[in-house]
Amino acid sequence: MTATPEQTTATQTALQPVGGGGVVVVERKQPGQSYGQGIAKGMAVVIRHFAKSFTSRIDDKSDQAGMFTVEYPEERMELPEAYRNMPVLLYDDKTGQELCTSCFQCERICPPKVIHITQAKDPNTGKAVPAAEEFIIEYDSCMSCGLCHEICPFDAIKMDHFYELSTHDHLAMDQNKAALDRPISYYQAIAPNLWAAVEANAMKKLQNNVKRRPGNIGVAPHMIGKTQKALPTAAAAGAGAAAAARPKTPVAAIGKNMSPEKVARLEAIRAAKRGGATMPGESEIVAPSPVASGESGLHVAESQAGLAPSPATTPAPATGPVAAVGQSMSDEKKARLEAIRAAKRAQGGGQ
Amino acid sequence: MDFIIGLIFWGLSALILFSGLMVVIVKNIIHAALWLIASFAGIAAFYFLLEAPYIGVVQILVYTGAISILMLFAIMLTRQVTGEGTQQLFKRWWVAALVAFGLFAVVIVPTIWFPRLPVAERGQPTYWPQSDRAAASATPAAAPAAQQEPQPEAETPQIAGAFEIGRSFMAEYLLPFEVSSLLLLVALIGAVVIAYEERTRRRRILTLAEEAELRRSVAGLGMERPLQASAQLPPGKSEAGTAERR
Amino acid sequence: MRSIVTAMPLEAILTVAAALFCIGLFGALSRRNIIGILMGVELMLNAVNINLIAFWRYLEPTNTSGLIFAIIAITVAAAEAAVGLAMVIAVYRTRLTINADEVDTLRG
Amino acid sequence: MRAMWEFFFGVGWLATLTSYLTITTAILVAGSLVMMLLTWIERRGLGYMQDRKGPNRVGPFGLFQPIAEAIKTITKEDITPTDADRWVHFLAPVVILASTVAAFAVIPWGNLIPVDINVGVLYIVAVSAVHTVGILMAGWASNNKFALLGGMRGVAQAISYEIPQVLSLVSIVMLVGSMSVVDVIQNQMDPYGNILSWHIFTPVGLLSFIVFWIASLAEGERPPFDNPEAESELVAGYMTEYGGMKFAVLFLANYLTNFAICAVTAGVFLGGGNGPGSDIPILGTLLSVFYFLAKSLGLFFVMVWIRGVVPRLRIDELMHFAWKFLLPLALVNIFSTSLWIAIIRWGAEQGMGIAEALGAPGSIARIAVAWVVTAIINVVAFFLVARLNATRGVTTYQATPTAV
Repeated sequence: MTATPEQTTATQTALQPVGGGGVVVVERKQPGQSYGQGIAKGMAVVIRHFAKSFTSRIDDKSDQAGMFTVEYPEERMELPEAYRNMPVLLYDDKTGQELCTSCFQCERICPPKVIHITQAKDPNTGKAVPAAEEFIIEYDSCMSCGLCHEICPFDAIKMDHFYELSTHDHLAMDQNKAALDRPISYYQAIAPNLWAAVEANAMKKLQNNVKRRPGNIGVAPHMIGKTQKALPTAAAAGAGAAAAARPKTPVAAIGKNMSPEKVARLEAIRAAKRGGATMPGESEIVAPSPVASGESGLHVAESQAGLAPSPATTPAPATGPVAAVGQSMSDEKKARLEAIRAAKRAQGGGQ
Repeated sequence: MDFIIGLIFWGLSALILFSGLMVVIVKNIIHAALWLIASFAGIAAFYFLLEAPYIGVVQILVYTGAISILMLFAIMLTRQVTGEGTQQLFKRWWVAALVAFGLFAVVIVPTIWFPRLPVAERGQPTYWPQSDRAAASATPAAAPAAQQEPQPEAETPQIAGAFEIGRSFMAEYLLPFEVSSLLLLVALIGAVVIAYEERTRRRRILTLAEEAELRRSVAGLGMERPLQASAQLPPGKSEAGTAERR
Repeated sequence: MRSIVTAMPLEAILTVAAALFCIGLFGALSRRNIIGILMGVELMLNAVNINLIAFWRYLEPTNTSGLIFAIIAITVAAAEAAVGLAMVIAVYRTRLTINADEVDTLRG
Repeated sequence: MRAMWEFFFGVGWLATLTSYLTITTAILVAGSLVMMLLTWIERRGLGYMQDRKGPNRVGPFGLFQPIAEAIKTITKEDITPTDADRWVHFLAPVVILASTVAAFAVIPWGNLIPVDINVGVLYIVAVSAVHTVGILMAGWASNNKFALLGGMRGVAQAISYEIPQVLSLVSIVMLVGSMSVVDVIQNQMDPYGNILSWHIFTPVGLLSFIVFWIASLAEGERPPFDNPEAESELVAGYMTEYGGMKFAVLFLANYLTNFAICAVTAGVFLGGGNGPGSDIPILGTLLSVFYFLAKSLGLFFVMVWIRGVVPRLRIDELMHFAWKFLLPLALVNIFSTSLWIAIIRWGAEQGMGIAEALGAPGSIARIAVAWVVTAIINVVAFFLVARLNATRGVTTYQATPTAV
């Protein structure tokens, strides 16, 4: 087939062109002479695997041999904490209070648009309150991307570990709020480290929202009967992180079991709010600043989310708003932040 | 026992003759080859029935397993598979039929009506007794069946089998054995030589360079594609198959 | 010991073999396809072999001559088939046909 | 069996017929059961070799999995392609299965011998060679290019590997002096129950075993010689257009062939049902069946083991292996077998006056000399043939730059 077969010798280097036709010669080194050692080696390896499969299991990922089968219905693999399958809503164990404030961020970010929220309204005033009347997720179309869980500013929506969802009935996979509600203790059990981080960062954000829910609004439906009983006891005992958000008066909320630093943090936050309440007039003037008004609502939400979950770094109000703003920030951004903070202070004081 | 043997005999005869008939009259040549295999298998069973198991096994090994496969391969290599639309028999096939039938008639008459063979009556041992063999071979015509004594079963000599065949191939039939092995060797070499196709004439896949060279020469000579190969090639597709191992 | 010798007359086997031979003859004479002709020849050879084995069994079962004759016939048939089919392939390569009546020139 | 029937019924031909039919049925039933066991062994064994469990759900240890699959296959629709040759397509699995089952006529199950014909070894090879016809029928009748390619490959492979297979058996037949399977097994019977009397423990028998085993793997289309049904290239080869019961029949024939190969190898090289206590009147028969099955299934496990190790050969490598490696080894083995026989058995009258110096035929000194001589010849032949076959140095491939 080749035009010049004699040209290929052992001394030629690889990819040397032959003749003028652009034909190259590829050389492949043969392995050394073998009289069946290769196959013997292979058979030894295989029989070792065969024997080890009876005696040992692959537990470590670096194990070379041993049984790796997990016989599913009887045994299950240990799921990693960050495993995510389908989103669920969290509520407080003691009070039944849901963490969702119906901020619609999850509904907005959901790529397949399977989240549908109805905001609750105060039956007396007809005003919207920060709680969900109904919360529906179409599980059959959910792609488990976890964006809702990432975006939720109140850690109200979390990814469940439950994965045995197969059914013949697609419509039955639309989950309403009653089906989605899970107690915090459940999530704490499946993801203790993640929940610890949440607790450390963001629990206090609920306080204001929960305060604004009248009656049974925002309470997990199956907990409604128990709520009235649970409320006073929770208020009295003040046990648990979530319970801190519950009571009517801020002072009573500081429980006995709380760590000192947490108490200190709560005190600082409350002080800040009280401080904000003293100057409502000023905030009203600052809030509609021309820079801030040009931005979209989403942008504001992002800056809020970025600042709010880090209360430890939030400076006390006595040092003044300017100190909190980083030095590397541009003037324009500083101004915007100032405006937002002022607005928040005004809002908090108004309650 | 005789009944079963008769049954098997007639069944096998029917199989052999019917499939033999199908071999010559069926249109599709592949079907003809398959009928031929059936016929060969029936004949092998016939040999078993005739208590020649070695010949039967050789029949299976050589005819059913090798020659028929060779025929199937030859048919597939020559691409004359289905006989649809073409005439499979000569126009004057009835002459052949007449000749064949005439021969059958000529052969069958003496076979049936004038049995002159030294075969015993039904139900009696039918070999020639050892003592009579010399006399029989000396005067083959004078070996009337009636003279034979019915032999007791205990004295029935062993029917020659594979062991005896091996013995006689190494002794009195050594020359035929060597000649047939020589014949096989010659046939092997002859078949290879006849069916061998020279490498240069084989349809081959060209490299791009060779193809370009070819195109240049064709353009220079002003003639159209002298090689069949280049016409078969989609341009640029040739290099994958050209890696030849040496 | 019962066997085919006691159950069947020799003439029956000879008749079957003769019929098979004639069928093979008809095929060899009437087929256009060269491979078909070869098949007919194989049938004829097999009919002859049946005859040889039948005669051996009925007349000389202790002697091996009949068996040896049959084996050599099979050998010859195998050689014939191999060479014949090789020729068929060679003919097909030059003529692109394997019909016997179309291969009518001696020039290769 | 026949005597029993004659006792009860007294009718000669009926007794014969019934006894043969009974034996045939027993063989068929046992064969199917063994086939089920084989699929289970293959899947579980292969599973454990690959660090996983095989089928283990249906029944204890998944033993009933083959039954579940048989039910599944039977209930499937029986499909014949529109352009297929209906009758040939239908008959191909029948031919393949028939040729395989016919081989079981002479395979002894321990001391239980269905039929002892004096050309048994050759018969097994010849009859299992017929399944190539079935493969070609299946491949051609399916009217599918994959099927035809698979069929052609299967036939070419089977015909090529038949030759070293038969030639390796020739050595054993020479050693035994008979082609009867029973005689072959008897020849390995040692009065002291010594397993060293098996053929595999002689140099001649060992080389013969290697050649026969490899050639049989190719005959039975076992990996690494499963080119006729290579999944990655030919869908399922000649089985592509088969479904339902026809596929089940092909599958059954495949595993029966494998079992026949294992049984023949066990009988010819590993002493069949021979073992400690196999000559006790009644218990010995059971023991011999046990030994036979243990040896055969052990050999089948080796098949599975090889499947777990060796990747499939390319088709030209396959042919080279048969013609350039196995065939010379088998021929050399025939030569050394004749030397073995000459040294051990022959005396002055056969022209081996030298051997008389070593003692009487069959003496220890003669056996030792024969052992050494044949071992040297066979080992040298093995290394020489392997060396001649090896591709040494640098292999060059040519390609255009676009391909590189």
